[in-house]
Amino acid sequence: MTKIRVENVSKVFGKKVAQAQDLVKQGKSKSEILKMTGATVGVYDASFEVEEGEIFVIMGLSGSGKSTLVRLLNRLIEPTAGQIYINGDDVSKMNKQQLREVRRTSVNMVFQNFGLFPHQTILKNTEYGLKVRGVPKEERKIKAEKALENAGLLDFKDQYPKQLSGGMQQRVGLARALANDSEIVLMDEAFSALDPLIRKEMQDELIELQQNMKKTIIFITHDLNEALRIGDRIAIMKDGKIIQIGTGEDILTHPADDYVRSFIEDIDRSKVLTAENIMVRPVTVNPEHDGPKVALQRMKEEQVSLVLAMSKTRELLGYITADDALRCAKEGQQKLLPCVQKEMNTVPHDLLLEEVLPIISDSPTPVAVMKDGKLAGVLIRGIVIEALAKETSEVASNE
Amino acid sequence: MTKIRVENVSKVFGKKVAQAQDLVKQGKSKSEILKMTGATVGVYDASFEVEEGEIFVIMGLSGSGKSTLVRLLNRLIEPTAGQIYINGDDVSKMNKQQLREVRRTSVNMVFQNFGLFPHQTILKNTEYGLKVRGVPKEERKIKAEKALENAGLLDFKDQYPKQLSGGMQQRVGLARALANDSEIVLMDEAFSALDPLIRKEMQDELIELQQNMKKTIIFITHDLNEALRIGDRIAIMKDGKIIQIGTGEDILTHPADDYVRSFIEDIDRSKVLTAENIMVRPVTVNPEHDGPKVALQRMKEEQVSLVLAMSKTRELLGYITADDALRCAKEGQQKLLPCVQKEMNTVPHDLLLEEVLPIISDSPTPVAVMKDGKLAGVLIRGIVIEALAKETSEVASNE
Amino acid sequence: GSSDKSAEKDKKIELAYVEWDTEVASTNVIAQVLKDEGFKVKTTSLDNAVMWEAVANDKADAMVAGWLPNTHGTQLAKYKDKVVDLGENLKGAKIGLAVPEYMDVNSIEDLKDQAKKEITGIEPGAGIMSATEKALKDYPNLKDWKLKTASSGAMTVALGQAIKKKEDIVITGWSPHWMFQKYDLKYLEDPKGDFGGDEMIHTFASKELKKKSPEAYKILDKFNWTKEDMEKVMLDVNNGASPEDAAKTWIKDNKDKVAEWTK
Amino acid sequence: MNNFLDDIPQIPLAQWTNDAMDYVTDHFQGFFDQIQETTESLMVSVTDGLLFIPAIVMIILIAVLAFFATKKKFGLAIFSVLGLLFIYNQGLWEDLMNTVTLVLFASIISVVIGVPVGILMSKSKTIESIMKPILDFMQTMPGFVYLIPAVAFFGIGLVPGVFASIIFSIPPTIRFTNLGIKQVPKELIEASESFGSTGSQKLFNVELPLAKSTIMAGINQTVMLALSMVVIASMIGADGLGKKVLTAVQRADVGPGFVAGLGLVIFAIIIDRLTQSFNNKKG
Amino acid sequence: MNNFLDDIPQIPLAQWTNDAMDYVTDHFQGFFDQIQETTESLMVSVTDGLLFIPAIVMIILIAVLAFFATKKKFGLAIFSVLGLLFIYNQGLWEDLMNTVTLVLFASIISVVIGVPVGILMSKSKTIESIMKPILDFMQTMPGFVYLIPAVAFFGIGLVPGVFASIIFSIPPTIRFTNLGIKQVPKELIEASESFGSTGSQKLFNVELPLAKSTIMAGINQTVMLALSMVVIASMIGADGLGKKVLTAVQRADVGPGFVAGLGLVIFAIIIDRLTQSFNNKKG
Ligand SMILES: Nc1ncnc2c1ncn2[C@@H]1O[C@H](COP(=O)(O)OP(=O)(O)OP(=O)(O)O)[C@@H](O)[C@H]1O
Ligand SMILES: Nc1ncnc2c1ncn2[C@@H]1O[C@H](COP(=O)(O)OP(=O)(O)OP(=O)(O)O)[C@@H](O)[C@H]1O
Ligand SMILES: [Mg+2]
Ligand SMILES: [Mg+2]
Repeated sequence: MTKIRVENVSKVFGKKVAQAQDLVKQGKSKSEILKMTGATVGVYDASFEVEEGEIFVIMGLSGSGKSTLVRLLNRLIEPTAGQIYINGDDVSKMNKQQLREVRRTSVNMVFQNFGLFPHQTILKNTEYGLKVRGVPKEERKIKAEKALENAGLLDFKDQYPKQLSGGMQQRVGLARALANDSEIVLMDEAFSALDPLIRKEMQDELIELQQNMKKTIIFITHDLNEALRIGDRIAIMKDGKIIQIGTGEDILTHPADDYVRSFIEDIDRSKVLTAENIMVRPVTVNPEHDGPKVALQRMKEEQVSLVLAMSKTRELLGYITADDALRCAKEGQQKLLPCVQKEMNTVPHDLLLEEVLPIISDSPTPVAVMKDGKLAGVLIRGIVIEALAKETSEVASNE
Repeated sequence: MTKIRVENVSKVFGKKVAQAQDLVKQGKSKSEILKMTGATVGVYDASFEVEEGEIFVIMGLSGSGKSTLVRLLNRLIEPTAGQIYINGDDVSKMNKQQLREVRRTSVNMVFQNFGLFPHQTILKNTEYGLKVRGVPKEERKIKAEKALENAGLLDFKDQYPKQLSGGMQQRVGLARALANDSEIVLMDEAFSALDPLIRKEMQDELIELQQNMKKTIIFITHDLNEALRIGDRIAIMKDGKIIQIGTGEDILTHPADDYVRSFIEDIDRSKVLTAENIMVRPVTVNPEHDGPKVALQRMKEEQVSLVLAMSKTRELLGYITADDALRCAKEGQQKLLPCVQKEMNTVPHDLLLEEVLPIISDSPTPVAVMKDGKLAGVLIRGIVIEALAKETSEVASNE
Repeated sequence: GSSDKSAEKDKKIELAYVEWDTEVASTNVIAQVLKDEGFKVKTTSLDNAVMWEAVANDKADAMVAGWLPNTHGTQLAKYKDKVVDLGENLKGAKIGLAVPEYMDVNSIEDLKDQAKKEITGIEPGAGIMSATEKALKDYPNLKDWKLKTASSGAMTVALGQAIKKKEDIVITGWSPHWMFQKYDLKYLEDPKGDFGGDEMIHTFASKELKKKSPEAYKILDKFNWTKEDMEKVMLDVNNGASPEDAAKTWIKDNKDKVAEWTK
Repeated sequence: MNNFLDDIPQIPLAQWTNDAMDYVTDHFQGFFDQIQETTESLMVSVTDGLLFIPAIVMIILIAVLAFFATKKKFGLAIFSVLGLLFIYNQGLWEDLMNTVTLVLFASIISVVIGVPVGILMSKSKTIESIMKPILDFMQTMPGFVYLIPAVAFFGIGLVPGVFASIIFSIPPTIRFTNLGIKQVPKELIEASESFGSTGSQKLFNVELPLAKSTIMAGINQTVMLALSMVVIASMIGADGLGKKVLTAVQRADVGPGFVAGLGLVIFAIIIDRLTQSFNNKKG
Repeated sequence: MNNFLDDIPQIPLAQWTNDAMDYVTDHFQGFFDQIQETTESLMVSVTDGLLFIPAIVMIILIAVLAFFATKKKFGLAIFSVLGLLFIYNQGLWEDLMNTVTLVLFASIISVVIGVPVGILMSKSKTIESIMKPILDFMQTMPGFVYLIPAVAFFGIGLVPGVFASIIFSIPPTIRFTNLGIKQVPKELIEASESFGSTGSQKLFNVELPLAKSTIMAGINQTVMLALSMVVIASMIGADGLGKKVLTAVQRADVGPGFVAGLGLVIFAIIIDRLTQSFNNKKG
């Protein structure tokens, strides 16, 4: 089900809005437009859809319009042009009452600058959304305390925001939005002030939320590893425009342009690439049918020192090295079957490289990559290093 | 030269300060103390020194006292106990006038929450420190514009902070502190709201500043990769205490306890480990002296298929594989020298793994690790993968 | 010599007064007379007490608005050493309790339970108020009557409202005052004499005036007219003439009297 | 040069005003009487109630209140005891109680009306641009001018005094409520709105609490101005310290006037500190 | 029950006050005369200057000023022209000019003294706790009480009028300067301090600009209160619209009083809008 649909939404800040929009159309850059009109292009012509239960990550340069885009979704900012549908209803046409209802039940937000109420305790801050919705006192206290507990802040519940550290404040903002249990959560750099440990916990919590509660989450982050870890899809923005939308792999393997390419340059590939991305096409023989000569011949043809043994039904039986094949031939075997080495490590095709590494490292032999119980490829040490070293993994992708 | 010396500094927020300090001594946890006294331990008994021109990174859980520690350095917070020396002068004993002088000329700060003046334009904000110091109008404009240019915000100089995105605001805070050109810069999560591209630029700028201008920088970050990239030393805090101080490698290779270990767990090792960390002790022969037999014997002993050829003066001459040695023996050579393969890739011992990877990947042969022009070790594919896969690199460290 | 005299005349004479109809009339007339004699005259309207204070401190030179012995009795008592009493300029002023003609009482002793047993007064502390308080004690029939304090303005409004509705009202009255022209009012007889006999309006000068301007001092000393004279001016003003013009008209019509003062 | 200006015949606004006032008094007298009577009797019984409590008991009560309101500090309590004893000693106790009634009524009514009006102003540009000149009017049209209609409408006594006091003293509450709400940081309003707050939820949970210190400063001014009106109120017959001041001043006798004024000041200081400490308490 | 209270003999404060006043007037007369004369002559020449400009020219000047101050909108300009023409038409022009002088002097002196005092209060708890009762005193001690000393010190006329106006109208400027500075977010103060700002750099660069809207609201109240004092000032001989009001009130004649009061209101509205637009301009 489509939860959020954004159609050609633009937002220009400042006065000469129409002129600025024209200039964008003419391909002028944001800073040119600023100089010419004094208006700032926040978002230009953004369109995308987010499915129910999806974590949709938005990334992009500082000032590229991420926050603006997210604030347009719950209409904290009025769009200059375009439509925004939440659950099929056009947010930009809603009256106050309807908008309020959407904000109460459907969309909650974690603010980049936290937006905590300085005059209320942490607990009261966390209760806020529930209070607005009219949840009874006792119940909202329980829910808010639960949310604070998840954020690791229950001890501080009677303190005021000023008494907390930056990261603690950010977690209060998080707890406040999550306590409310709305279908959609907009999270604007919600983890930016968190240390790696708590950040990882929070990421896990988010993924759990998404999986168990089918929450739809729009998540802004600057951390590509985080994006790849939690995001089902990633949108990359530049100067107000959405440059590319796709899964993490899409973006890593087919960056839309040099901007995206440079954006993903620094990524820790072992946390992104999967076995599938780095495996090589296996050279196979059917040991039930082929003899040692065939195997040696194939090795020569393909310039490899090892072939995989596969049944007619393309089931993996094991592997045969050049030595094995020679020995087999010496022994005068007609078929390879007896010479096949059956002990072979396998990994699922979608296993992350970071988890593949220890397996390869422990395995004296090549590792087979399996997909739907069938052989999909094979991992060779040299290739793994090559993949990790690649500027982008385009070449390494298995196509 | 020691630029900053911190001696047994503590800071307790709240009322029952003495009682809280006693409780810390008794080993009570922060949240126990909070429950018992209502006081929060910000920093407890911190001691360290920072040298001139050093980038000293502070990391730790959210709420562990990093910001408090940094604010103690320029006495925005009065310490509960302890001494702080800047350039040898005790900050905590300074009078107003002296403190002002230190803040003007020696220590500037980038705030976690930016701390921009909402009523002033970006340019005026950036000029602030210079203005306070009495720099003439023209000069401070030039300097401020330069700082803004470095931060990529010159186009926005006449806008107000509210008109900028979070990351842009953060960069203004950065520009404001750097425009001032003080010896010491305190940076409290100064890059947290920046996207990877700009963040990297800023990191580079910081390193350049440190190298060219010998600036001393105290840098708080949650990004261990960043810490390792820019930090000369790293301090890790927990519950107000400094748990470990050391170079990135120290901390990665000898984490003080499980807390630190878990803290560094998620690190992208290729950005931290150097060739030295993962090389193996080379098996060497002296080809000017040893013959093929010796080489084959050594290979057998050490169970390797390759030895390095090294002169008497321990200069690297090349390598010899088992095949080479056999061929040499067949050819009846007395000495190995003619059989040595001279084309061999070398890398400096401190090259980061991420840069080592493409070299290994392109090189059909082992890669030698050089230190001070001498052979230090050798890199083998299998070992590289092993190092990347290790939970911690303790084992991989070359000792 | 004559040069002395002209120099004297250049001096500014500052007359203080209080913004009552009577005092507006008299002050304007005497001011006009002094002007005609060549003085630079400034008239300043002040609060009642401030007027006394001003003359006593030599901040104003004179005033022709001292109602005695009752109305300004307390002030005189306080300032008698600091001001010079130039004697009365008008006789036959009067204070007392007054009621509308339609009320069926003629003496204070006739008051029983009219007007909710309330006397509508003016500013607390005014002489007439003390007199009324004395009357409340002296007359047994006023035993449980109350004196409501207010201000002259408020009192006249209350009076107007009462007359409009033909309600009973007892006020603290004094004359000359425009209310006696605007409404049909009568004084209640005062057998115990608490409100004294006639009030007289005195002229007071500052201690310095005689030295500073004996000429003006002399004129002020001689200033003296009648209730009828004053009422003529007041009527003119009430009919819309400016006080200055009314004063001029009166002076034109009463050259002989003025001549007496400036002799 | 100014000639042509002088040619315009004078607009008879003064006459119209008088006529309008007559019209209103003639036609709405019953209504005004109603208000006057109920308010008057209410105020009188409050004063009677206050006077029924013996001075010494009252002083102790106030001191105890002050002690606890200021978080068990002695300063205000001691000041209250000394100040009130002084007032008693000067024979002004009854006057003080009358003044308390007047000022309390005026202040409470001002706050009850003023805060909502200020809120409306902060929410609507139209209301703001209508209200601002009205507020200017209320504060600068001299009290003396509306004393007269006040007497015509409400007679002489406490009620017109309250009426005049409210007119003069309500503007600060309105103005500073408006200002305070407008100063609430936009991001907090946004945060509140993002949870779907209704206008009133936003108001009570975020705007009013955050504007509190400014609003309280406005209310403080309202109380001060109400206190400053007691002398003028006494000109239309409101009893109390104001009357004592007026008496003394009429006699050019500064001393007693000053003493009565000091009674007002002592009352003002106690009220000021008390409201301030309540303000901080809930902060 | 109250008996023992009644046993305390009455403190002769009233007498002391009178004595003190006499003492001061006797011994400092020369000093006061000095002030009085210079101020008076200055004020008179301002009024003369204002009156020297023909009304029509003045009206046009003000309209032009209003037009540009409000970013070339016509509203205030038109209002100013109509309002001032009305005042002229009612024969109150000269009175208005007198009042303008009085109010400008009182307001400017109040601001010049009040803002620094407010700043001091915000910086020092001691000064704050000393000043607060003094401010309460100034606002609640009835003007009538110090009219008489004012005359004793400064004579009659404009100067004591200004003196009385300042006493009554300065507190809002002081209070709201104090409040405004205290409301400046702590983190911005910290940011400023972290660069080694001196107290005055912090003040002028950060605190005052950020407190501006609150301080301006306080100043606005000061101007309003100064305007509200013109009638009382006229009781000690200050000419102007206040005197017109007083004259009318003495005759229980609401009409002319209302018209003169309206003159004050028109002036107040113009001043209010003008200061407000200057305020916004630099914001
Ligand atoms: N002004 C204050 N009043 C009371 N407690 C405070 C105050 N400032 C900080 N603390 C407490 O001190 C502790 C350390 O806070 P600090 O801001 O130094 O943490 P931090 O390490 O910077 O965390 P973060 O990474 O989240 O910014 C926290 O428990 C916090 O609650
Ligand atoms: N209220 C505003 N008024 C004017 N311009 C604005 C406003 N808010 C945002 N902008 C401009 O819109 C552009 C996009 O800002 P936005 O906050 O969406 O960026 P962002 O992608 O969230 O950046 P960051 O990663 O730094 O938070 C910026 O150029 C900014 O200057
Ligand atoms: Mg943003
Ligand atoms: Mg921090």
